[in-house]
Amino acid sequence: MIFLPLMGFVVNGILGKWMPKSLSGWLGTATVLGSFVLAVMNFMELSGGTPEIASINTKLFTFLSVGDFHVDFAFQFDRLSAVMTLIITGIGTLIHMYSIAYMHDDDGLYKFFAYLNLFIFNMLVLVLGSNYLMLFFGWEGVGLCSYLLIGFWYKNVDFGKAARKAFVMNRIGDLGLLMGLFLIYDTYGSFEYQEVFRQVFIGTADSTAVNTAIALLLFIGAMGKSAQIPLYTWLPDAMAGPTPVSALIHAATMVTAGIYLVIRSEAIYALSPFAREIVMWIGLATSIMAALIGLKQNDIKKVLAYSTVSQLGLMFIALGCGAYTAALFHVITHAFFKALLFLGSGSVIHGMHHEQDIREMGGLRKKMPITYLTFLIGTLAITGFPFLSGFFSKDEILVSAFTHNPLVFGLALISAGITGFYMFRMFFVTFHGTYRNHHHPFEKVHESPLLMTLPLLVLAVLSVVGGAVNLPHYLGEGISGGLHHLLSYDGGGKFSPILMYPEHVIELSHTAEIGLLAMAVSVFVIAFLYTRNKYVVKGAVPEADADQQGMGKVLSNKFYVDEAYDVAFVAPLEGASDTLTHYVDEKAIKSAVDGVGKGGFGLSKMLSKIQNGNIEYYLVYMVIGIALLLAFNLF
Amino acid sequence: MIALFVTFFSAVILLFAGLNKKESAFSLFAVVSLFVSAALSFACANQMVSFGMLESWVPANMMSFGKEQHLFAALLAFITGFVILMFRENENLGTDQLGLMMFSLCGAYMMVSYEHLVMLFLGIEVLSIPLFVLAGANKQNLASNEASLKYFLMGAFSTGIFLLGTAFIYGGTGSLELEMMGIKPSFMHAMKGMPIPVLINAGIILMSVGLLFKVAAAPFHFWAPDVYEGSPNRTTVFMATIVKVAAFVAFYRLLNTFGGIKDSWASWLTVLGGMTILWGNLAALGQKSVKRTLAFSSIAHAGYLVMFLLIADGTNTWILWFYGFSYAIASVLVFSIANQAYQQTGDFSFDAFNGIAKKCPIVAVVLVIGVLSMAGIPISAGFNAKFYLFSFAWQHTPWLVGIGLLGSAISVGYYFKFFKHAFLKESNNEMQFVDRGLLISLALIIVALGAMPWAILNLVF
Amino acid sequence: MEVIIIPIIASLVVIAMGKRIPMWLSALFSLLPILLVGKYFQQMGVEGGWKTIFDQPWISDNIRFTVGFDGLTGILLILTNALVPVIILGGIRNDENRVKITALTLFMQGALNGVFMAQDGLMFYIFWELALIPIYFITLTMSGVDAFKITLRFFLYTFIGSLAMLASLIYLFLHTANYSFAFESLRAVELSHTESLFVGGGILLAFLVKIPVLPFHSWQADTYTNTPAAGTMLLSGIMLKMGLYGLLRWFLPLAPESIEFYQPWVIGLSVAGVLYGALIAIRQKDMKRLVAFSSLSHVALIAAGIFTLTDAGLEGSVLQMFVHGINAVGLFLVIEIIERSTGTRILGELGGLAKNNRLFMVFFMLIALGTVAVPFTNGFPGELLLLKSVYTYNHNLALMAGLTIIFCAVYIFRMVQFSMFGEGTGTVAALKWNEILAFGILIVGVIGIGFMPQLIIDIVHNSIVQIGQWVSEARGVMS
Amino acid sequence: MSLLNIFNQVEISHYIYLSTVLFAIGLFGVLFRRNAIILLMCIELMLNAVNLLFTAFSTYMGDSDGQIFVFFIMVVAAAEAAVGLAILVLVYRNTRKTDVSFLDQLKG
Repeated sequence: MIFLPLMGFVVNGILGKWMPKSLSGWLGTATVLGSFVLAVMNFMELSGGTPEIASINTKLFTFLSVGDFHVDFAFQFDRLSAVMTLIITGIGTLIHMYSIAYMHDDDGLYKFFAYLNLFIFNMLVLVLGSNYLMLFFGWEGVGLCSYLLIGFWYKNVDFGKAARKAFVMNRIGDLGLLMGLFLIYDTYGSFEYQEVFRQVFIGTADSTAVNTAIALLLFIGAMGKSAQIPLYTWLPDAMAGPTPVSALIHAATMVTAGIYLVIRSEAIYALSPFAREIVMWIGLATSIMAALIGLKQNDIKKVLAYSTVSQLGLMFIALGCGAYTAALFHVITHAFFKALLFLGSGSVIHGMHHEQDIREMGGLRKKMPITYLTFLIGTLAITGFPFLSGFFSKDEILVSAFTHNPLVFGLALISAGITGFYMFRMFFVTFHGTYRNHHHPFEKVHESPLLMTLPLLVLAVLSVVGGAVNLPHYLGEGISGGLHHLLSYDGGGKFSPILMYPEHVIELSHTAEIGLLAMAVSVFVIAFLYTRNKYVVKGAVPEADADQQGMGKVLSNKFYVDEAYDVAFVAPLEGASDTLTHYVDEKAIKSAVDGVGKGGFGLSKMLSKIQNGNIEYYLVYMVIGIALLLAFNLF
Repeated sequence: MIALFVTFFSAVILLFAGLNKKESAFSLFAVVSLFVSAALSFACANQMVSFGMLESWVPANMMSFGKEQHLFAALLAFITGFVILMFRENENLGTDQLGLMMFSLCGAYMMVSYEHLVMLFLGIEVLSIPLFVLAGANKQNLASNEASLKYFLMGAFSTGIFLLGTAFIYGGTGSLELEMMGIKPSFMHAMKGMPIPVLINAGIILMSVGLLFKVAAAPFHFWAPDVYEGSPNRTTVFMATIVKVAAFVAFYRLLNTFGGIKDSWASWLTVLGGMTILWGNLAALGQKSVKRTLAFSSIAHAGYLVMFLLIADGTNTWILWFYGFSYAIASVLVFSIANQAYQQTGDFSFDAFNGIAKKCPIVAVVLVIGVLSMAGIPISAGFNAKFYLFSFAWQHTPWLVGIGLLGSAISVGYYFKFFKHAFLKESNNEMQFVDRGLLISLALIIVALGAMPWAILNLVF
Repeated sequence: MEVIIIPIIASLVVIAMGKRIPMWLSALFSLLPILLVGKYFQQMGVEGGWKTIFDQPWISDNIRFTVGFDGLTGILLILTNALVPVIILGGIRNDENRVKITALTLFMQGALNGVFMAQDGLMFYIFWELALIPIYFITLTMSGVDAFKITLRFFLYTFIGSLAMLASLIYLFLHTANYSFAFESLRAVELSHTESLFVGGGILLAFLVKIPVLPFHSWQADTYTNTPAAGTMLLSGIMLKMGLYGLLRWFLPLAPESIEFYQPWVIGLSVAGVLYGALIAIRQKDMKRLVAFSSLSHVALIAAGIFTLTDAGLEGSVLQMFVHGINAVGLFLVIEIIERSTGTRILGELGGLAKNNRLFMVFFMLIALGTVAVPFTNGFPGELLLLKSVYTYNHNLALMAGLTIIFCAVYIFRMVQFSMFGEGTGTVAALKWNEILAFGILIVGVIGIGFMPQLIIDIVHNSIVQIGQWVSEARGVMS
Repeated sequence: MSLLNIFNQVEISHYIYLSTVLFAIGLFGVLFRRNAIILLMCIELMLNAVNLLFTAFSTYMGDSDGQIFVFFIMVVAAAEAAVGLAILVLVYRNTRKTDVSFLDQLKG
């Protein structure tokens, strides 16, 4: 299951050069599809099998074993990993398929698929690893793949810059994660999930402070991967990569690794409310901030990127509130519709021949109906149109937030509302109104081939019905809460539950439920009407970044965070580097060393002055010598 | 004794047979006779042959001919032979010079085997007086004259100092024979409270000054650089090797007799040793001329050997022998390369070496071996010599050993100038070296002494 | 024994054949020893301590030519005899110095094998010095502006360190029961605390200079920059390991009483060096300088790991020695090839090299990833262990040292970016068979160790455990 | 007491002092004079001082070695003087000077 993609990577990487493009493309797809099928089968075995088994563990070999430090190269396939695996491979398959068409005219196609496969492989290692180190493997691996894929068009210097930014920011997170891992090992003496959680459960750690520290360090890692404040700026830049990459890595899968990590470490987070609060508030801040920025972006992919960040923020809110199911639920649905949206935008860009500015578009619905339709569904889903997948998952998050703290609920609701605004803004500006691109005639715009639209359709369907995996309980006990049951499986007697502390199903009075729903829906409606009025009826066009005013300017410049970082970190770093190079290393240390040598030569000059060639002096020196000798020894 | 005999008579023959004649034939004769005397005394040392009758001529309290003496005689003769061999093509001066050089070698023999201060005095003078002449052998060359005069004046002066010391010793101990001399002071030292008479102390100091002058140890080394620079190359090498070794043997024999009152002279000798090491190495750093550099390096080596004086107890003389041998071989090697380079380029700055590596790599490699040996870097005779010396001296004079290590670190600074010029610098003038075979064989000796010293030491000691 | 002799003879053969020697033949010479190493492994195995292979009196009856073998030695022998062929295959330009450098490299190989196998203190010192000579002359072939000054600084610096070590060894030698330099008898010497401070300090100095640890590093960058590629590779790939090997093999067992005193200093300096090197590397223009400082930072981490005295640190250090050898040689090989075909190695003047030579690009990328310590490349496990060990010693230091994984990413990818990517006119000539072979050997190391680090750990485990025992015993005696 | 007694009871120490003083005179002569010939003479004076000392000791101790030594010193001194004067002549031919302080070509 895991090594199929790796195989794909190797084959594509080595032989790809001599393979026909389509072949390498299909090969890449096939491998992922294969692992998807395998995943499904395993999943069946897991839950359908009798008796139900908690997890399938397989140990390949001992990776490192030094003294008391022992790490296995082992995998664990339990329900949580299963869900993630299904998302990854499933959506991965679709996106692979999509890319075959999307990338067909790029001569680096085989490389592209090699990287994609490598990414899937690392992602699988991440979610299937049976210990934290395996997770770290995948963690870094996916970071690397995103580096490679963002910088895929290596001729472009800016893309390279974006790629390095992404990798470095991830690395910052990784450092935190690594420290967290060390702390875990010091405290609990193992990396194996089951062992660690058992220890946590019986309370090996003397104080909750340790757990808080671990939790926070892990969360730093999560920040890096899942693009939370302050490490989120790489994600929008990462849109430099090919669109399928954006869909796969930066929407559907990789960015959710942070969520996975937190859910996985639930046992630890459960013990430290403080850490959870932090998680929640950061999630909240990120969500709102990103949503605001999204309002003023004109690059279709940038908008989606910020919406991703904002959605991730929502998920972290859920985690912070301890609603792990809700978070995972939203991960799933978000994977569906965000992938859909990205691929849709990809299709648009494809149709527009790599034009990404929405102000250059408009009225595309006539030209590309399928894209239009699917995109609409995606938009509706993400904005929480009732009874689409997004509706349920987001609603659940809101509910959990509400039970946790009404204030949080309010803010979350706002950010959810803003989602509506920017999404519809983009949607209308792109597909309605009149075509505004001048140096690229309207006739040229064309619908994408079947190979691209097919995944769109599939994903559209999924984002419609995706809510089914965890229907809220008020729709009837029987069908509801599938995911919830899945996660709160107690491990069948053996000690391997996924959630150490099974979360209580949130029981609100129906009135409250309805109230919340009403609020959510009303927000959605307002957003819809406002934007429709502005961009369709009035046919307004968003301003270019240059002529933004006031708040808009700030927003379109992303709160100047990048600039701030440059001033705060990059510049000092380079300054330090230069200082060390020129002053410390050259001036201080080296000249100190050379000074010794120079001193030697100076003395030498002095001595040769004494040796002035005049015999009389020599005799005098000799006699002085003799005199001193006698003086010291006789008197 | 046999060495003295053979050398002396062949010297006489040379002196009269080849007066003012071209030397090529005679130099070969000299070399042969020297190697013969080396071989013979080596044979004597290992009781393969013996010339008891010959040696019985000399009263036993004047000179002694033990194994040690024979070995040193062999060493001196061997090195001198090489000196004459390597420099036979040199400035074409009359054969009488060969004679003089061999006469002064006779003086060296006497210095290594004296039992009586008269013999030591005679040895020193027989060694020195011909050298005064040899130093000035380039009659027209002003530098040579100056060297000769300086050497003469200062040498005579130091002889005076030495003699005063001898007189004091004579007065203080009542004897001029080595084994007699030592008794009284050590006896006095043995019973506490009885101070060593001023005469003896002063005598030791003054005699030591005389010898320190000969070995060119600071602060009595001032003559060395100037005289080395001014003298003809052959004489310089002779002075740098033979004189030093002989003087050190004499010195250690003298101090050894006063071993009973070691603490009265060890302290200041240590100070002088350290001073010499630092002075020699530091002064060498800034030199432009190869000859002066080597002169100062020889001063530094004198400083290292002072360590030996401090640890000499009559049983570990082989260290001195080994050190002297490796040092002498290396200096002859480097000097003869420098000499040939000088013959062809005409200047004695390091630039003479420019681009040797390109023109004749073999010579460059040989040069590397020689210089590394002088710097004391393994695998070479020089390293082993230093290693023996330092490791033996460690317990007695750790600080001096420390200075020695520091000194050999400094020495790299000037020894590697050779490499700079030989490997980095370019030069367009033609160069070819004669006697490559000899050079290579010397280098091989050095490496052999470095790789398997114990085999060779077993052979001799 | 043969491992030491064969390369030296080979170097003489090379000199004798002169220009006529084909490169494949010299490469073949350099490949011979590794077969012998394999034989040792198969004969000796890695259990049961440091076994003597060959032993005979040398400088004196008690100063012997003693050659030993165990896991630690074995690993370094593999490293040396695998990298030297790489260097000969890829690292030597075909100019008038080729023969000279090849011969010196082979000589070096012999000397290095001697260093790693020596079981006798003086023999160790002699080969230690001997290994200095060829690299010095390799550097001298580069008649740069102030080549002499740089080489002299390099030589003097290391030579002074070695002399300090020699003094310490002699001191121990004089206190042995039977006046012997044999490792065991040197180890048996019981030192008082102050004595051990001096002796240990002397030995330590030599190794710290060689490694080099801040602030003894000022010979490094210049020497790397002004040496022909072969020299740079020898220096960074193998010679630095001499110092680390010395720490493990000679310093820890011989002067364990002094560790207590030096531990905080060395770890502090090393961690400082980790950051220092990384920070400086970030802004270097000259690729060689960049890699020089990066290797300063990496090696400092290894030194820190050794001095934590934890299992993770000690064994991780050996692993990382091996790995760093591969990566450093790889990077310098890359730089050399770039310089060969474009004539420059200044980042500003390069760019877009990836366009026309994908294969080279792949090699470069893999080695770069190894250096950045991405999982499934060789850099990762070692760095993990070392950071872990530093972490167990002190959390904050570990955090500081950990910053290197960020900085390393910054400067390595910066180098990749500005040399390979972007719009550039330069082109890298198609790789020749020998270069491909060289890279092949390296890549096997990069990936193989990335997946199976345990192989190396298993080999060195016993040796390290023993060293650890000695150390802990000595410290137990003290406290 | 009268001068005569003093002559009668001259002790060895007086000889030591006398010759040391003589030696010192010679030594300072060497230090302070520049003419090479005078330097030579001063050195001779030093040697003679030593001779005096030797004879004094040997008579004092009734041991002949000292006096034999004196003869050797005389011989050697003569030889030295001969060589020295020859060198001096040589130098004088080339430089027209006998003043040692002008000989400073070789230095550094």
